[in-house]
Amino acid sequence: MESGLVLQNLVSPPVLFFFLGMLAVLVGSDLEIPAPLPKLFSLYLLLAIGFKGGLELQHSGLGGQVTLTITAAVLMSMLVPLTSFLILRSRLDTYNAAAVAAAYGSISAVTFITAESFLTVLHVQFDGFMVAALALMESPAIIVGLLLVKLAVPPETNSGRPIGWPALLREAFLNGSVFLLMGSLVIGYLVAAFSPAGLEKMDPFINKLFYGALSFFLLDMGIVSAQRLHDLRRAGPFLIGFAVAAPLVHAAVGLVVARALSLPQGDALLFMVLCASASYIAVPAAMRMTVPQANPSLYISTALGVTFPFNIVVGLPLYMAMVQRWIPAG
Amino acid sequence: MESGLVLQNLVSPPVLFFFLGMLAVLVGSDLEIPAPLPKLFSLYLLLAIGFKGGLELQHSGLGGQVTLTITAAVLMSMLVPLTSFLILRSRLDTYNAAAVAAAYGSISAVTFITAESFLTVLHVQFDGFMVAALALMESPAIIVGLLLVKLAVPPETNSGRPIGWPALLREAFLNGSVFLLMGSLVIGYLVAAFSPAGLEKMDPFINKLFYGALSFFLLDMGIVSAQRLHDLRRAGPFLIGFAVAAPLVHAAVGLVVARALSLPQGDALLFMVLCASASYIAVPAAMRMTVPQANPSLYISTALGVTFPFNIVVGLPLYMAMVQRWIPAG
Amino acid sequence: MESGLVLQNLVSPPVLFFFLGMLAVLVGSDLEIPAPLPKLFSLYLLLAIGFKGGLELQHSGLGGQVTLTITAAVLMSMLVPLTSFLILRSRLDTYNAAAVAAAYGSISAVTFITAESFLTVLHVQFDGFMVAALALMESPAIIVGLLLVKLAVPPETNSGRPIGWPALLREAFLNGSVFLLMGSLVIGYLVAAFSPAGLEKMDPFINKLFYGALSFFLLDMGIVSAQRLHDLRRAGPFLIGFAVAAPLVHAAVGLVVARALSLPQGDALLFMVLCASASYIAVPAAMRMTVPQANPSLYISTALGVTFPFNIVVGLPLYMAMVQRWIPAG
Amino acid sequence: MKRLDLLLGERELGPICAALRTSGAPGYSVMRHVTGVGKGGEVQESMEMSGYGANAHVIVFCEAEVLEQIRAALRPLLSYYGGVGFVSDAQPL
Amino acid sequence: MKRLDLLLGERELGPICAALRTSGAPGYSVMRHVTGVGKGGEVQESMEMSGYGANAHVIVFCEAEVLEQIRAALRPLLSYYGGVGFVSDAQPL
Amino acid sequence: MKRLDLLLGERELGPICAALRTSGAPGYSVMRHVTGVGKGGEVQESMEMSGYGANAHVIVFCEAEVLEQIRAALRPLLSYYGGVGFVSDAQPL
Ligand SMILES: Nc1ncnc2c1ncn2[C@@H]1O[C@H](COP(=O)(O)O)[C@@H](O)[C@H]1O
Ligand SMILES: Nc1ncnc2c1ncn2[C@@H]1O[C@H](COP(=O)(O)O)[C@@H](O)[C@H]1O
Ligand SMILES: Nc1ncnc2c1ncn2[C@@H]1O[C@H](COP(=O)(O)O)[C@@H](O)[C@H]1O
Ligand code: NA
Ligand code: NA
Ligand code: NA
Repeated sequence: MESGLVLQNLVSPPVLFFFLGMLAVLVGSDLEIPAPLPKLFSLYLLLAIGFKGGLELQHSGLGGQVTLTITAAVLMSMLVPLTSFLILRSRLDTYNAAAVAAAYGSISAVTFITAESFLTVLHVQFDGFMVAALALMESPAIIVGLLLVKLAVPPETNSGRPIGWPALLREAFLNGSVFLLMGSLVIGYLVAAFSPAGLEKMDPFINKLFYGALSFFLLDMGIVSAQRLHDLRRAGPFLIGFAVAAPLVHAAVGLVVARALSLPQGDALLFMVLCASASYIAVPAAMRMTVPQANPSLYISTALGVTFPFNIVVGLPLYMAMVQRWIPAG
Repeated sequence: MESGLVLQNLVSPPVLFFFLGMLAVLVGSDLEIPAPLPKLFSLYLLLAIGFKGGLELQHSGLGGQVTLTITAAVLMSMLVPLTSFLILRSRLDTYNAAAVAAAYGSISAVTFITAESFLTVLHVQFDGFMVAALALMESPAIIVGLLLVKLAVPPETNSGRPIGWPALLREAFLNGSVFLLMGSLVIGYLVAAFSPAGLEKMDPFINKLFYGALSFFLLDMGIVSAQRLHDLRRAGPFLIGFAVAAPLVHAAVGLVVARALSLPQGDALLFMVLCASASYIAVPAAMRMTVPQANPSLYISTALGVTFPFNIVVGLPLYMAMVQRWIPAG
Repeated sequence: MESGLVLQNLVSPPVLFFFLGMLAVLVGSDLEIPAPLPKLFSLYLLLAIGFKGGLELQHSGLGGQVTLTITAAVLMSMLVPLTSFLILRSRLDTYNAAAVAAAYGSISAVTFITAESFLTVLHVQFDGFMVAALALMESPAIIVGLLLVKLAVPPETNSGRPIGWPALLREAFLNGSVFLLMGSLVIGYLVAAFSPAGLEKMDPFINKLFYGALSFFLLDMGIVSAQRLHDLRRAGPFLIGFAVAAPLVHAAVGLVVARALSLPQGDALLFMVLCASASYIAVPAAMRMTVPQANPSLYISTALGVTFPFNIVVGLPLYMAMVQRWIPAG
Repeated sequence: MKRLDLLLGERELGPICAALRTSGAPGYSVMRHVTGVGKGGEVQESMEMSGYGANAHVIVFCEAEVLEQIRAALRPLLSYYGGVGFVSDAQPL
Repeated sequence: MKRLDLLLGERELGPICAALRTSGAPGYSVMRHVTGVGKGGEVQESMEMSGYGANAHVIVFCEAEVLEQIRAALRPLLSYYGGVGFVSDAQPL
Repeated sequence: MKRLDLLLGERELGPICAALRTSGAPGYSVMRHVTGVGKGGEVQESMEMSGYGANAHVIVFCEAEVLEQIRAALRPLLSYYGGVGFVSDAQPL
């Protein structure tokens, strides 16, 4: 069964294009997708996933497991940075430990989207409200990361400007990707509720293009994450080990929580992926502003160079196998 | 009836994404759609709207109201700058009055496109030749604006280089957006006439994607027009008042003309929108070259920061209500 | 018959948009498609054509004419630079003669793609493996071009750094466009073989959008090739004559080979187009690195400013008429 | 040797570069998509999408005599359309 | 007259430009999408897609007195967030 | 302190930046998408789409001794591939 899942994942267009991008870097091809084209795809994917989540939310309503699941997701995004910090602090200074911890508490939207595509290909259902969980997990992780710095560093040592809370909260709650995701979710909800004609006319853009655009974007993500690989030497074996172990442990915890919440198989996988993935968009932006002492090459390289490809290639089929083993089929 | 139209408009994806863009700026999110991505969407929309207009023109033929309507539109684009100039001249110097007047005589293609989408959602028909009117209204407004400067400013005062007519006419008739719109119109016509296979193969790109691309583009337009809002302080209450009153008055005049021409409801709305909208693409380009003495923040901010959102949000349902009241249904 | 083909080609959207782009430059419009937007389209087209080729290859299998045809194509890409070099050397120095020769041995993917679209509109079948031929013709032409320099220039004259073979081979085999095309071909093959669900979900992105994206891209190619026209003065009549004669002669040779291989009509046209077209992407990149002594305005202008439009506008219907005359219909 | 930095609207690049060429500049480099603030107010990235255009940064390295020619050719353009120019010393590497 | 070149993270552009304005700079120009290497390591183009952001290059031409104001206003920002500034001589064209 | 401005083909950026690093440059900044005119003719934006590539502008601020190293390392590259370099004086802000 598991080997079937592995194959299903490995021969899917998004994962194959991801490999192609990595390969381009490894063999030294000059293939590049120049800025700001990758941004076009990432904005599109956020908009589309939010819109789809909103309309599914409107169809399924807010009752049942929705509130519980979202609360659990938010709690996970606060818990993960705390435990990660304790582990990371053994080798890194407070700033770097807090920044890496925040990245792992937060999420990777592309990993989530790839997981949704994986489920679609497997014909496994999932719920639209999981996108709301995705959107709501970035901010708490960022805030916990900064509280850790505040608490762990004696104020007089924290030289320079104090962290401005207003700027920080804006960064946590209103950074572009969180804002676009939440906004599109609300728009999808409203359009589904009040404008069926509008919904139908959005369909080709939102749904038909989606899979191809994801594949194209993963080509770029493959290039970008392979470019990060050589930064890893500086990160050292401890951090690389963390970047592989963390998703496994967090996915396992996610599985336990998903089972406790009686989530169906599809939602359980998505919940695990949210716990297992690490942020390389909202978190770096927030950390640069509020913990400039931390070294970006550490937290970006681990999240983007190790954990992201690990989740996409190894994680998805592995987590799905765990789901099929432990979560009763619908 | 009217409140139904207002709701229909407010819950349409393009308008909701426009709001989302404005909101992003107002709450201080760092959401941005980096250049030149907005250009991709604006080029695409011009190409698609032109192509569609051309093929509809080919289907409907050039007879009937076509010539009369287009002539009326061109006359409106010459009349509006004249009356606007008289009003604006009471508070602004000649250069700025002429530049703002030219902007209001000209049109906003995105407003027109949004109006077409609005009509489609309402299942109201409209004719392809209205796109030709759209394309033909930019140039006369620009030329009238410049003639006003020529006539109102004594030549010795108009220091510096004289306005070079060849360069000016090129700017008026061959600027990128007019050229692409007209060219795509002709291509759509030719393809519809001679290559049904080509027509069919263009359909997904031209039609299916259109609504989603418009929504995405309006997200950016929302950001851009909200960024303009703080320039408005410099514009002052007179100009802001003008930017709200002008579309109302021009739409009303447009309604009278449309009724006199016996245009059907859909075309009447589009005609009103052409009169009511103001240009922030071709006109600024021409004014910069030929009236550099005018302050761009005045004419860009009023057209883009006030009149554009006013037409999109308030104008469309209002003008439609006027149409339904005064123009007999097909 | 032939005039029908000419018309069919001239009224197809891609060719009409190509004309529109050229016209924009010739009349002095400021229409531009700013970088890196053209790159988006060129990457997309390479990805899509590769993917489609791969899946057709999987459906048709590798037997029959595949190996022979590809071998013939590779031989042509080695032969054409040799003969071209002999002719060009009569007027150009070794560096420039070798660079132009390499460009004509190699291929133009956009010409190939436009030819495929032309065949589709004519309802003529063609095989997916021709994309493999396309991908495999760039590298040999580059290598032959460099060998010509190596052999013709006495080593002591070739001042500066020796040509580094590893860098050169990387440029020849791993430059971005060849790599993306080959990679997408392999991915298309794998997905077609193992993931029918993935194939179906890629379809709108790969197939539905294709024709429109090609038309949009040719608008830019029209602009770019018309901008090259004024460089042609420096190229002189000999080189311009070569740029028109070469595609004709190479297409004729291609026809003879195609007939000898008993290729069906569609494949024969594509084979001729591969022989007749000249590279303005991979070859300039390789020549800049390895023969910087050559003047890029010579080889880019002839390939892009003359041979490309010639093939698109005159070549396609002409070669198709030759095919219909000499190759028996399926 | 002199270094000239020009900052001006990208829509005036055509005549400016033509003036550089006819003034005998041995070469020049152009960077587009520049934003900024000057006497004429603020130029934002969104002006690129509107036809107004963003700014461009032009760099010219040339001899002092050529600079005089350039100065004469550019002054009227800069004073009519706006845009600024600054000169400093430089040597070839 | 002086020329100031600033190289810093594009996400700090907001406060930096605000500081330039309040320090009395007569104008400034901004180029984004800059990559580079400095004390803080390498900044690649791909950081633009991640929210971390690439670098920006800010050029200011101003009088020496204004430069003093700017120096005072920018120093804390540059030392907290990283980024470098260099000064040379210049004259208006 | 010295300022070095390099203008060269973007496809040569790899070896040029490597040479800067090994010569001991304390940092450098790179702007791509530069067009221009030089001895090698005109480089237009459309060359970016063709694989030929546009130009890049590299700025290095460094001490005079380091500049000597850089000069030695870059000269052969610039003379083989084309591209120009100019030096001026600068001080840290
Ligand atoms: N003092 C300055 N320092 C740097 N850039 C400037 C300066 N003044 C003007 N600029 C640039 O030149 C452009 C046009 O200037 P202006 O014509 O004064 O509005 C501005 O938008 C800025 O990008
Ligand atoms: N010596 C230098 N010369 C040119 N650019 C520099 C130099 N040092 C730093 N930079 C630029 O300034 C950015 C930030 O510098 P830093 O804060 O030192 O990492 C770098 O990413 C470079 O783009
Ligand atoms: N005198 C100059 N001033 C400014 N930029 C130059 C100059 N000469 C050359 N360049 C730039 O350097 C590039 C390469 O120069 P070259 O190798 O001389 O063709 C040109 O395309 C220009 O962008
Ligand atoms: Na996580
Ligand atoms: Na109007
Ligand atoms: Na060829």
